[in-house]
Amino acid sequence: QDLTVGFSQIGSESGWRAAETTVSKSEAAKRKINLKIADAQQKQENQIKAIRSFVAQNVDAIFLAPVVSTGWEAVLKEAKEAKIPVVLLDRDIDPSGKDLYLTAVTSDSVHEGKVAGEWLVKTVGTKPCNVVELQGTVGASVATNRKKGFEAGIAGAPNVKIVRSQTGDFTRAKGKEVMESFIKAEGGGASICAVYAHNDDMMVGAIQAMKEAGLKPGKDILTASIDAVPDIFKAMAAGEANATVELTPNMAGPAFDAIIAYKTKGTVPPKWIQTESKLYTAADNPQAVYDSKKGLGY
Amino acid sequence: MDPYEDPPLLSLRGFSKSFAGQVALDRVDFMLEAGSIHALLGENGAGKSTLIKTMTGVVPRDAGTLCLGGVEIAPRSAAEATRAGIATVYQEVNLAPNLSVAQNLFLGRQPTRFGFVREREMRRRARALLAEFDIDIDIAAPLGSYSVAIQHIVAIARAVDLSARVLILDEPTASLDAHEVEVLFGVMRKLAARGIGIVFVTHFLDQVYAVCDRITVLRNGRLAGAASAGELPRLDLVRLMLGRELSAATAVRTPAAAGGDVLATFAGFGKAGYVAPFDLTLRAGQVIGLAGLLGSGRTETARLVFGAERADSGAAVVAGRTVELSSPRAALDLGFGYCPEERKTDGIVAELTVRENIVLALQARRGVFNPLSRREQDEIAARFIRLLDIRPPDPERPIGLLSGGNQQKALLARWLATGPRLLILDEPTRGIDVGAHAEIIALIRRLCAEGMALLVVSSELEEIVTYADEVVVLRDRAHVARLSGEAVEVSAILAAIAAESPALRASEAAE
Amino acid sequence: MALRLPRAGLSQVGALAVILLVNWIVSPQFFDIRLQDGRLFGSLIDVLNRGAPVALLSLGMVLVIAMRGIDLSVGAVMAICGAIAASLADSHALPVVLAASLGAGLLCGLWNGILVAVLGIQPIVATLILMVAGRGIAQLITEGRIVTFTSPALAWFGGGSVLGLPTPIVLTLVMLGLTAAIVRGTALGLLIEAAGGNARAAALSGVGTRAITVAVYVWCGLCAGLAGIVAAADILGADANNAGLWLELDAILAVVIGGTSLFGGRFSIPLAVIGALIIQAMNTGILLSGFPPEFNLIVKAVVVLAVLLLQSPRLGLKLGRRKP
Amino acid sequence: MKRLAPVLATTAVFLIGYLVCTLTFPNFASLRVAMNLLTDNAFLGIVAVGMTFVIISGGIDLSVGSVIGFTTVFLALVIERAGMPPLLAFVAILAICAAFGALMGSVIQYFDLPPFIVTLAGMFLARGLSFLLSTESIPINAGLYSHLADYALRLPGGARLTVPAMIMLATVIGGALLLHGTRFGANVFALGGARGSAALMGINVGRSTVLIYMLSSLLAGLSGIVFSLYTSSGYSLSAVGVELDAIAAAVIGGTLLSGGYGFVLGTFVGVLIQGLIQTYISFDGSLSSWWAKIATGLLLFAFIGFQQATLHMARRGRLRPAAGVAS
Ligand SMILES: Nc1ncnc2c1ncn2[C@@H]1O[C@H](COP(=O)(O)OP(=O)(O)OP(=O)(O)O)[C@@H](O)[C@H]1O
Ligand SMILES: Nc1ncnc2c1ncn2[C@@H]1O[C@H](COP(=O)(O)OP(=O)(O)OP(=O)(O)O)[C@@H](O)[C@H]1O
Ligand SMILES: [Mg+2]
Ligand SMILES: [Mg+2]
Repeated sequence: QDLTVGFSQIGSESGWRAAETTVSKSEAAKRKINLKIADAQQKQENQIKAIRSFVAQNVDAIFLAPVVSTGWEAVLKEAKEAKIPVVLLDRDIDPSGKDLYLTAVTSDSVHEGKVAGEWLVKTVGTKPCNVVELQGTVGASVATNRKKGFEAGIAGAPNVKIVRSQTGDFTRAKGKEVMESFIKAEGGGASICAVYAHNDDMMVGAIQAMKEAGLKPGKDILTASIDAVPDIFKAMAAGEANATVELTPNMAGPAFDAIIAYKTKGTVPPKWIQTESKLYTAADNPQAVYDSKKGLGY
Repeated sequence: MDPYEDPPLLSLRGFSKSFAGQVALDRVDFMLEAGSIHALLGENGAGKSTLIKTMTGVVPRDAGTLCLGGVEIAPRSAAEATRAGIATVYQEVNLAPNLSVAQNLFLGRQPTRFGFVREREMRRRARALLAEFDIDIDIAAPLGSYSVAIQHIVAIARAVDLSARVLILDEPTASLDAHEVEVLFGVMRKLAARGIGIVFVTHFLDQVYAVCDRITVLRNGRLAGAASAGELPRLDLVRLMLGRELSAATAVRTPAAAGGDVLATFAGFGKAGYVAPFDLTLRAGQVIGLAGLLGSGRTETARLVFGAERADSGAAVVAGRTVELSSPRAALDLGFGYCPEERKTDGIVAELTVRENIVLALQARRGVFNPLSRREQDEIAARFIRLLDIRPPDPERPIGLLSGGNQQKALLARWLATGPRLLILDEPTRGIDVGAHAEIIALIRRLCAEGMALLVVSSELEEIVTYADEVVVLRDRAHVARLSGEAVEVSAILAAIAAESPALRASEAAE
Repeated sequence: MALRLPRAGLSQVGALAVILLVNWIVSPQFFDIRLQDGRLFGSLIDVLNRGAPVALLSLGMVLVIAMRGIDLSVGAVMAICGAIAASLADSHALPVVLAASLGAGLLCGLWNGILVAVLGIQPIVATLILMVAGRGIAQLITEGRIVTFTSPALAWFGGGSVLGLPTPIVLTLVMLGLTAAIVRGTALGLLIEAAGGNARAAALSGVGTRAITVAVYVWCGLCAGLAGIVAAADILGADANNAGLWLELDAILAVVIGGTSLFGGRFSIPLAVIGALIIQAMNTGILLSGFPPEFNLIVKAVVVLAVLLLQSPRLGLKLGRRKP
Repeated sequence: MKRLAPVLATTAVFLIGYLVCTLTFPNFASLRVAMNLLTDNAFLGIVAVGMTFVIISGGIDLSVGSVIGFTTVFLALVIERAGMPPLLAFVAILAICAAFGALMGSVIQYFDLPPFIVTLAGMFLARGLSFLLSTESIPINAGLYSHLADYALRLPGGARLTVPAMIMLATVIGGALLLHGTRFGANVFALGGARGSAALMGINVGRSTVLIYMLSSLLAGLSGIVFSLYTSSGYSLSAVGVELDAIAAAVIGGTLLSGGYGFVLGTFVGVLIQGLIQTYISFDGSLSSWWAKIATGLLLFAFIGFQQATLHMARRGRLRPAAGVAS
C-alpha cells in the first residue's frame, strides 16, 4: 500500500529533535510510507497551518508533535471532519481534546524528571545536598513538567533541596553561562552537591563550566539530566557525568505500525502508547551506548 | 489716532534667548501694526529666524512677553500660535514632501464628512488657492516632486490661507524669481489692505523698499533700530545692519577676461526628458551665467555637467580628453565642484560640525586612505571661516545649528577647499545678507581672476550681469540663447527669456 | 531628529557603573577575581567574557547603523561561521579553518551589502533574507546536530587565555582597536557619518556611498564570523540551531545604548562596546540574583528603559553634556 | 497610478506566485486553500495593519508579538480562572493594550527615545508579564469561544470563511480607510515624511505619536483575541517573532521603513505572500527543516527581487523624473 503521512514537526531546536526527524524518516522508508514533514520552527501557528495544508492535501494520516498542549481543538476537528486520523508524537495535548486523535505515542516528561530526582535521592542517601537546576525554556511544557517531576522525585528527602534555578534555554551555551554564575554565587561551587538539567545539552555546557572553574563534574558535583543524547554518554564514559534519563527519538516507528494496523485491519490502537524512560548511569557501559547512538542523527 | 488707545496688533517686549551659553537674542522689542508690512532685517545670524521661532513658541524663549491685540499670549507650539492667529512660513520649507500638494495646503484642517477627508472638495480649494499665486500644477502629486520654489509658494499659500491676524514670512523670496516675487507682493498687499499685519524677512533691499512700510533691524541679537521705510534711506539701512559702511561698490562690471584656455567643452550634451542637448564651452578665468525662469532647466544643466545626473547623449571633453561624467565622484576627480541649491537636503550634513562639512569634498577626493590630519582640517576650517566670515566662528558647532546664510557660506567653503578648476554654483547668494553678498561676488571675481572657470545659476539678473562674461538663457529645459560681451544686460536676458526663438540645436532637441 | 550639541559618553559609563554596583550588592563576591589554571576567574571576568560575542557584533553593527542600515542577519551568520569552523576543526589546520569560516562571514556581508547598495532593497528586509536562510544554511552544514570538535587550537578561541585574560576578551579588544584604527585612522569615519547623516549631500560631495555601504556590511559579516567562532569555541561545538539566536537584537540594542541613532550619522565605537557590556552586566546580574527566571525579561525591560531615560535629553540629568 | 506602483507590483508578484503554486500542486487551486490562507494569517494581517501605521509614521513597534502572547494568557486566565464573560474580557484586554501602547508612545514622545528600543523594552515587558501570569498553556473552554471558533461561512469545497478571517478583512478595510481617508491618516504620513516640519505645520506631534502606538497595540490586542480564538487557549510563548513577520509584510507591501510612504492594502498582500511561501513549503513536504528555511529565504528574495525589478521597469518607463525626489 502507498500511505502518505503528514508530520507536523516542532522544529529543529535541538540535537534530540534532529534525531527524531532522522529516525522518523528512516522508519517511514522501512515501511515504504511517503512522509511529508513540515517544520514549524517552534511556532504553534505554523503547526496549525501545516495541519490545515495536510488536510487540504488529503493525506492518509497526520502526525503531530505538539509544541504546546492546548489550542488544537479547532484544527483537529477539521482533520476529523476530513476523516484523517491524527497521531500525537512525543508530547500529549490537553485532555479536552482526547477524542480528536487516534493515539498518542509519548513519553511522560513528569515521569522523566521524577526518575532523575529519585536517582539523586538514592545516590546521596541522607547526606544534605544542595541542587542547582538548569531549566528549559521558560514556558515550555517539557520544562514545566520536568521541573515538576524532579520536585516530586526529591519531595520525600528533606536533605535534598533546590537552591538555585535558572533557565538555560535548553542550549549548551546558556547552560554553560548559567552554571558559571551558579558556581560563583555558591562560593566557587563548594556548596553545590548536584546539578539537575532539563536536558543533556545544557548539562554538557555545565560540565565545561565546572571544569573551567577547577571542579570535577561527576565527582565534586553530581549530574542528572534527561534525553540521553550521545554526548552525555561520552562525558559519562569520561567520568564527568552521572545519570541521564532516556527519551527515545523513535516515536514514529510505533505510530506508523499503529496507523498501518488501523488502515488495513481497522485495529483501534490504545489511546496512549508510552515509551520507556530508561535511566542510564555509569554502570551501563556508556561508551557502548555512545557508539550505538552516534549514527542516529543527534 | 492715539497709539495709547489702540494697542499695536503684535508687540514683543524684552525677547531674549541663548543657545548653550551663546546669546542669539538680547532683549529685543518688536512692534507690528495691523495692516502694515514690516521688514525684519539683519545680517546672517543676526537672530531674525530665532526671533520668529521664539515668537511662535517653536523655540522656548528665556525671557520676554508677547501681546496680540493687547492681550498677552504665550503659544507653546506652532499649532497654538496658529490657533491664536499667527501664521508662519519658516525659513526652510517646512512641509511634508511625501504628501500631495493639496494635503500640504490643508493638513490638519482638511474638509471632512463623517470623519473622512473630502478629497474632491480639498482639491478644488487647493486649486483655487494656488491660482491666486499664478501657478497651475498637479496638486495630487507629492510636494517633493516640485522644485524648492514651488514648495515655498505652497508653504506661503498655506500660511496665507491660515492667517487670521498676523502672517510671518521668513525669507520667502529667496528661491523665487522676479515674476513670482511680484505675485507674492500682490498677495501681501491685498492681505495688508484687509488689516492683516505681515512680518517679512529678506536680504533683498529692493524688495524691502518695494513693499514694506516699516523696518526693524537686528544686529548680533540686539535691536539695532526701527523706522518707517520712508525715513530710512538705503545707505543708512545698510549701515544699521552691518554696523559699518559697505566697502566695495558691487554694481560695477569688470571687463571680460576674454578667453583663458578652454577647460571643458560639452557637445550635444543632454538627457531625454531632462534637458535638451546643448553645447557649452567653459574657459579658465571665465564666468558663465545660467539664466531663466523657475523650472527652465538651469539646475538640470548644472547637475548634468557635474555628473549628478548621467547624460544620455553628447560628449564632454575636459582638458583635451573625452571623459565619462558618470558620477559626482568622476567630476570631483576632474576638478569640478558643485554647490547645490537645496541646502538642507542636498548640501549640509546637519549633525556634522562646520569643520567636517567644510573638509568633506576635499576628503572624498583624496580618498578613504589618505585622511586629512586633524591639524590640516582645523587649518582649512579656520581659513575659510575667516575668509567667508562664517558666524559664529566655531568650527566644532554642528552645522545644522547655524543660521541659513552661514550654512550657505560653509557649503561654498566645502568646494573652495578642493581648489576646483570648475566651480558650479546654483543660487550661491540665496539667503545671504547684503554684506556677505558683496563679499561672495567679490570672491567669484577673484576666483575667476585666479583662473578658475565658473558656471553660476542665479535668479537675480542684476547680480548675474555684474560678474558673468557670458550668459546662457534657458527656457523649457532647453538652452535658447547665448549672450556674451556687451550683450550681457538685464534687458537682453529678459528679452531672450520672453522671445519665441527656437532652442539652440533645435534639430537635436527634437529627438 | 533633534540636533544636539555633542556629548561625551558619561551617561553610558555611569549606567555601566551603576549596574556593576547593583551586581555587587546582589552578589558580594562580584568583584572577586582569582587565577584559575592560568586564567582570570570571577564574575567581572564573566561579564567581559560573555559579553564578547555581542561586543564583537556591535563593532560591525555600529558602522552599519551609522550608515542608516541595520543587519538582522548577524545571529545567523554567527551560526554559519561557527558551523564551518566546528566541522573543519578536527580535519584541517587552524589557518584553513579560520580562513574558511571568516571567509564565509565576509561573503555573507558581501551578499547583504550588494542587496542593500546595488539592488537598493531596504536593509531590514535585505538582511531578513539571510537571517531566515542563514540559519538554514548553518543547519545544513551541521545537519541539525551539534557538531563537536576537540581541536585545542580552535578551542583556544573560547577557553584559552593571553596573560591570564580569556581569549574572547583579548579578541574583542583587538577588534575594537582594529575597527577604531580603520575607521578613525582613515577618513572612513567621516565619510560614514556624512553618508549616514545625509546620503544625498554626501553623494553630491563625491563620497562613494555605494562602496562604503558594501564595506560596512562586509565588516559586519566579518565581525559576526569572529563572534561565531568564539561562540563555537566556547562550547567546543557548533549549535547551528541556537548559536547567535536573537543576538542581532542585543547587538542593535548595544549600539543604540551606545548613543548611535538608528537614523544614521554620528557613531561611537567604544560606546557601542560599553553598550554590549551594559547588556551583559545586566544578564549576569540577573543570573547571580537568584530571581526565578520568569522575572528575567521584566528586569531586562526595566533596566533598558532606565539606562535610556538616563540618556534622554528631556530629563534634567545633563550628565556628560559638553559645556561650550 | 504611479504612486500605487509598489502595491500593483506586489499584487502581481503574489498572483504569479499563486499561479506557480497551482501549477506545481493541483490541490492548491481549491477555494479551501485560499480561505486557509486568510484564516491562518488572520492574526498576522491584523497586527501588520497596525505596524503599517507605525512604520509610515517613521517608527517601529517590536512589542506586538509579545502583546499578542500576553493577550492570550490574560484572556485564558480571566475567562477560565476568574470566570469573566468573554466579551467583557475582550473589552478589558483591548483597554489594557491601548493603555500599554499609549504608554510606549508617551515614552517615545516625551523622553525623545528611539521607538526601536522603547518597543523592544515593551516586548520584554509584555512577554515577561505573561510569564508572570502563567507559564503553562491554558485551554479556554467558554461556550462563546467554541461557538466563535466553529462559526464560519461555509463555502463550496469544504472551504470556510472563519471569524478570524472576517475580523482581519474588516481590519484591513478599516485600516485602509483610516490611513488613506482621514485627517489622522494624513498626519501619520506627515510625521513620517518630516517630523520636524509636522510640528511646524501645526500638527500635534505628541498626541499623534501616542495615538499611533496606541492603535498598534490595540490591533495587537485584537490580534491576540483572534489568536486565542484560533487556538482556543492562552500561552505565554505564543506569537514569538511575529513582529518581524509583520514588519516584513509591511515592507514587502511597499511601505518604506524610513517612513512617510506605504499602503495598508500592500501590507495585506505582503501578509498573503508570506503565507503563500509557507503553504508552498508545507505542500512540498520533502524539505528538511534547514532546506525549508533556506527556501523561505530564497523565495523571499525572489519576491522582493522581482518586485524591485518591476518597480525599476515602471520607473524607467516614466518620462520625466521628478526633480527633488530621492535618487
Ligand atoms: N538650535 C540652535 N542651537 C544653537 N544655536 C542656534 C540655534 N538656532 C540658532 N542658533 C544660533 O543663533 C544665531 C541666530 O540665528 P538665526 O537663525 O536667528 O539667524 P538669522 O538672522 O535668521 O540668519 P539668516 O539670515 O542667515 O537666516 C546664530 O548664531 C545661530 O548659530
Ligand atoms: N511654475 C511652475 N509650474 C509647474 N512646475 C514647475 C514650475 N516651476 C518649476 N516647476 C517644476 O519644478 C521642477 C524643478 O525645477 P528646477 O528648480 O530644477 O528648475 P531651475 O531651472 O533650476 O529653476 P531654479 O533653479 O530657479 O529652481 C521641474 O520639474 C519643473 O517641472
Ligand atoms: Mg534666518
Ligand atoms: Mg534650480
